[in-house]
Amino acid sequence: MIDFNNIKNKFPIFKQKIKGKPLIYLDSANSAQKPKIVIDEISRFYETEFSNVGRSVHTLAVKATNKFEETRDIVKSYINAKHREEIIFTKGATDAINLAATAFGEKYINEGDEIILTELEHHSNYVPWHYLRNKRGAIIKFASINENGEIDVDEFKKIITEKTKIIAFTHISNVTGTILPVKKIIDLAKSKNIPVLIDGTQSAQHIGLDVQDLGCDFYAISCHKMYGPNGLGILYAKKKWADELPPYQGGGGMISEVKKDEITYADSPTKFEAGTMQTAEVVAFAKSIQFIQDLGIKNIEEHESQVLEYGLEKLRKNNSVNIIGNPSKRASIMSFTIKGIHPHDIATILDDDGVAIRAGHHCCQILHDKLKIPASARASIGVYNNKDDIDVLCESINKCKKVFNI
Amino acid sequence: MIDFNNIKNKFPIFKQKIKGKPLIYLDSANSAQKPKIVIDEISRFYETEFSNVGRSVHTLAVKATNKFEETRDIVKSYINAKHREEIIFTKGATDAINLAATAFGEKYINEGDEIILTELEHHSNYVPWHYLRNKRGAIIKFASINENGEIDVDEFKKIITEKTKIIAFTHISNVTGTILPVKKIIDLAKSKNIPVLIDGTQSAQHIGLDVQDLGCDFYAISCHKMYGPNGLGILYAKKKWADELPPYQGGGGMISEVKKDEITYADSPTKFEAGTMQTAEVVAFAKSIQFIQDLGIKNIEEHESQVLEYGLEKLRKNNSVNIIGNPSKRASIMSFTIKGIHPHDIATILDDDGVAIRAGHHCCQILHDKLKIPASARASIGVYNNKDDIDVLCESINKCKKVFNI
Amino acid sequence: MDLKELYQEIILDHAKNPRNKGKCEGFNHDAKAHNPLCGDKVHIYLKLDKDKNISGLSFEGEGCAISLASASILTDTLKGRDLNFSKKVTNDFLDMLKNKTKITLNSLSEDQITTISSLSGVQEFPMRIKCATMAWHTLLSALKKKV
Amino acid sequence: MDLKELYQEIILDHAKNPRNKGKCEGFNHDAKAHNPLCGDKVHIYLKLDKDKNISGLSFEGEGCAISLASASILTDTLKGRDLNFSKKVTNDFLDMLKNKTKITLNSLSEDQITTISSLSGVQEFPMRIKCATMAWHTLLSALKKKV
Ligand SMILES: Cc1ncc(COP(=O)(O)O)c(C=O)c1O
Ligand SMILES: Cc1ncc(COP(=O)(O)O)c(C=O)c1O
Repeated sequence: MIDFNNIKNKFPIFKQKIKGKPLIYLDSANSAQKPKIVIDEISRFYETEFSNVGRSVHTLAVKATNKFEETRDIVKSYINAKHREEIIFTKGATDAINLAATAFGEKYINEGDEIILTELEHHSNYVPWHYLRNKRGAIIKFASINENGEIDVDEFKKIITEKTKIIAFTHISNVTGTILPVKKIIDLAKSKNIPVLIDGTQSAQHIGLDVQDLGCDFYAISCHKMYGPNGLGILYAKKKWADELPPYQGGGGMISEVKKDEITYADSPTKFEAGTMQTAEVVAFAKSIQFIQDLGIKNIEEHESQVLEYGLEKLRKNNSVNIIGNPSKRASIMSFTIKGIHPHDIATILDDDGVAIRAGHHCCQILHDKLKIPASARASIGVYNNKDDIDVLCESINKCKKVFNI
Repeated sequence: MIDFNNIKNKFPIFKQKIKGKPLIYLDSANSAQKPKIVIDEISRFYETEFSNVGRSVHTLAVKATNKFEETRDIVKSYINAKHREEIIFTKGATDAINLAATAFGEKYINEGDEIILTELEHHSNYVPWHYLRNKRGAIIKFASINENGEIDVDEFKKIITEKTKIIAFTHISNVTGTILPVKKIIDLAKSKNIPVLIDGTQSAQHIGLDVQDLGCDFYAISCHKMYGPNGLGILYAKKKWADELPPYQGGGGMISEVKKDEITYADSPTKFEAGTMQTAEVVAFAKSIQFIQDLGIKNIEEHESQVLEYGLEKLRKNNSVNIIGNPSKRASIMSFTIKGIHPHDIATILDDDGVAIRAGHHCCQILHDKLKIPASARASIGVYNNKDDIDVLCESINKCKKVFNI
Repeated sequence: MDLKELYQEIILDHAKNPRNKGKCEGFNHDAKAHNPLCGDKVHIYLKLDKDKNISGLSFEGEGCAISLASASILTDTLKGRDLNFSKKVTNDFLDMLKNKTKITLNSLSEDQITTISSLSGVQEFPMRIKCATMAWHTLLSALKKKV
Repeated sequence: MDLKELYQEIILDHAKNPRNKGKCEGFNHDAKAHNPLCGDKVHIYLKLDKDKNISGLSFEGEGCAISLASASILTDTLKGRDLNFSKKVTNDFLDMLKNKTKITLNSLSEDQITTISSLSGVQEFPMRIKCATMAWHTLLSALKKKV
């Protein structure tokens, strides 16, 4: 069995003291901390192998290009994609969804066509579709949550029509932690020949992934939440789409032939990777996957579930705390409010005890509107958290009440 | 006086041996190597201050956000922009130009409108405009080069019409090294009220910049060519445009209010910075600017000019070598061909001597077509190069001839 | 920096029992603002008399203790004061948070100075400065914006 | 790895004096390819007889020494040979560069084996493998593509 108690040692950030106290980092859903092997790989690469990739033929360029493309293969295996051309490196999950929505929309979305999202979506999986609504006259429909913060596959059945051109939804909610019934929704969509984009930003670091088994058409990943470098994301696009979609950004590297009057484009993934890429970040991301694989994603899932359950139980016992959502399947995220104390104030008071959480609407205004709250406090669990962290969190929550005389 | 001979010591990569020989890196126009202070800053930041920026209120988030925004101020001063809102962080120069072209095009380019580029443009400053040609029915006109590889301001006069909506061109050619008469072209454009985008990818690391003095509307910069981290670029957009242009990518952070039927956006620069940013890269980029400022951009310019002149002189003496372009104002770049030896073969043979150059069309197919050559070899000079490097280059060029029995 | 400096009794009192909530009668200026990051909102209403006196001043809004207290203290301090004086207090307040200066206006009572200055604790919490300043910036906008 | 292994006499000879350049008479299959990174281009023409014999085989193209030599050697080796045999040689050639295997086909002359194998030096120059394989991939496309 893996010893999760020593994992903080692998992350240099935990040597920090915050206001004299140990850092209790419960903001991983925002961005995860980086293990030493990832940080060191960035330095090692810049110090010994750096060069631009795919362009020059000198030794450094060969090394860098090979390392870069190796990561693509590693990602391909990790998410069990069928083809390496299906793995597109992007600036982040936001960039990945913008790419997919823009390229797909340009070719397949016309006036009156319908796009289905959910009330749980992060703005990154709404605003790019909103652009299509504005530019192409599409219609957006939102699958509704139930009182537990879950979305039943029936909600999709209700709103799918002949005009539905794509369904895009989050694998795991970044507010309620709800794990959506992804497979059922995809099966439904497939039965009607509707492509599906999954926002996997909150899932890839918590649960095992198999895009072939899921059968999705697009899957967006945020590498910085997988203990990887910032400024990096991945779009998985099924080969059919990688082949068919027009390019997104234009620039160096993504072309086939350029004339004064006409331009032809390269094949995927090159077609979608315009300009100089985040070479060091891509290379170092291989170490993030190695880090996850060394622990074992199953072990991570189990460990995080235990911490989550422990946390939910403790919070439930606290009468002033209202936990947002009560989904039967939940991962790694606990958002809550405390009567009489604004989430912003909670976050500031917790920080005084070294506890880092996030307060706000977490880029999910539609959900917060639906819940009739302007904001919430969110504690999100990463691989380095343990039950002791939860104890500190809960003590600190009690302190909030003291500060506010509640 | 700065001693440029010791500068290689500041770059860990030069500890490398390539095929047993010292690395002679002459591929900086492709991507520059990184000084230790930049690499170390990335590690330091990830190890002690990392967090997502602009979203949470805990201590790490405050530190990270402050550092991130400090870099914006540093960039603002460095290029002498008037407002910090004019500095937008992007994935690279390609992303910067795509942002500007797409947002500008959406609002201001209609059927029949004309866009002026030059025959020197990198694909990154052509493909995004080509998209507007395809999508919005715009017309692209190319200002022509003369036999020296220069572009006279008169070339622009010839093709500007009432329908010209924007002029976009490179500050320094990445093939001929030509420094364009930027100020004259901008003055001409201004006299006709036409906005100007400058692709500054090859200039920001070689010559001093003052965007207010230039008077340009947009200026694109590639941080990885300024000895900074990969995966980072900058778009300078004059306040008028930063205010007026619609957003580009949609996602977290760039919104003001999100409802099910309508979305309003934040102000610049936030409006243009969707999703999680390259925090560590932005933070570390402050050190790149510091590195450049410690040397002094004037000194860099002078040093590189000396190395360039020395190199041009030596190459000119070699009868088999044909240097591309003979502009009266040139910076840091020497592209050439050797009769009877393809550039690709030159690059491979040079690499055997540790000399890293680039072979190909350098993302400038239009220029190579015009010159009736399929490809060229390019040696580009960075701050770490010196005359000894040029000597090795020239010896190695002679070796090419030996290998090919020429 | 101590939390107690941030959440002083005065501030908690204003946050829990905000003064001058709602729309003041006969308001002829207003402005609203909102912080997309945390969801804080404020809407300032004011009645500016012909003699440049702010005879009515109130607010609506939701947000954290700091932002509510700040709006409440603002209305309490400036209601009934004249325009120029109010602008001066506002600028001094913003200056206090930005440059850590002290508020010392003669024509404010000692009590009022203590009350406004209670928000100076925010200086040490940079991410919270916006919470404290939003109402005051909104007041300046409202003064420019006739209904 | 020595440069001399890469730029062997045989290769330089084929690069400088490429065999079978131009369009072969009566070609009934062709295909072209191009490498956007370096600008290399190749266009293969071939005449496939009814009895599955490649009676004509030629190429047009521009590019580095490796790509020209490779196209020249290809046409020289396979002209006049039958379809299946040509496919087999092609696959063995691609295998040689990918998996560092040796070419040992009985029905090639020792000379021909030496010639083809001269391109095995490319194995050690990963960025150049595409240069060496492009013509051969294009041959496979041409075989599928009737004029
Ligand atoms: C569910 C969800 N989708 C999308 C995103 C956007 O990801 P990124 O910031 O990496 O672009 C996030 C994270 O902020 C998220 O939680
Ligand atoms: C002139 C020019 N413009 C644009 C670019 C693209 O810059 P980036 O690769 O950083 O996106 C480059 C570099 O490749 C260039 O040389």
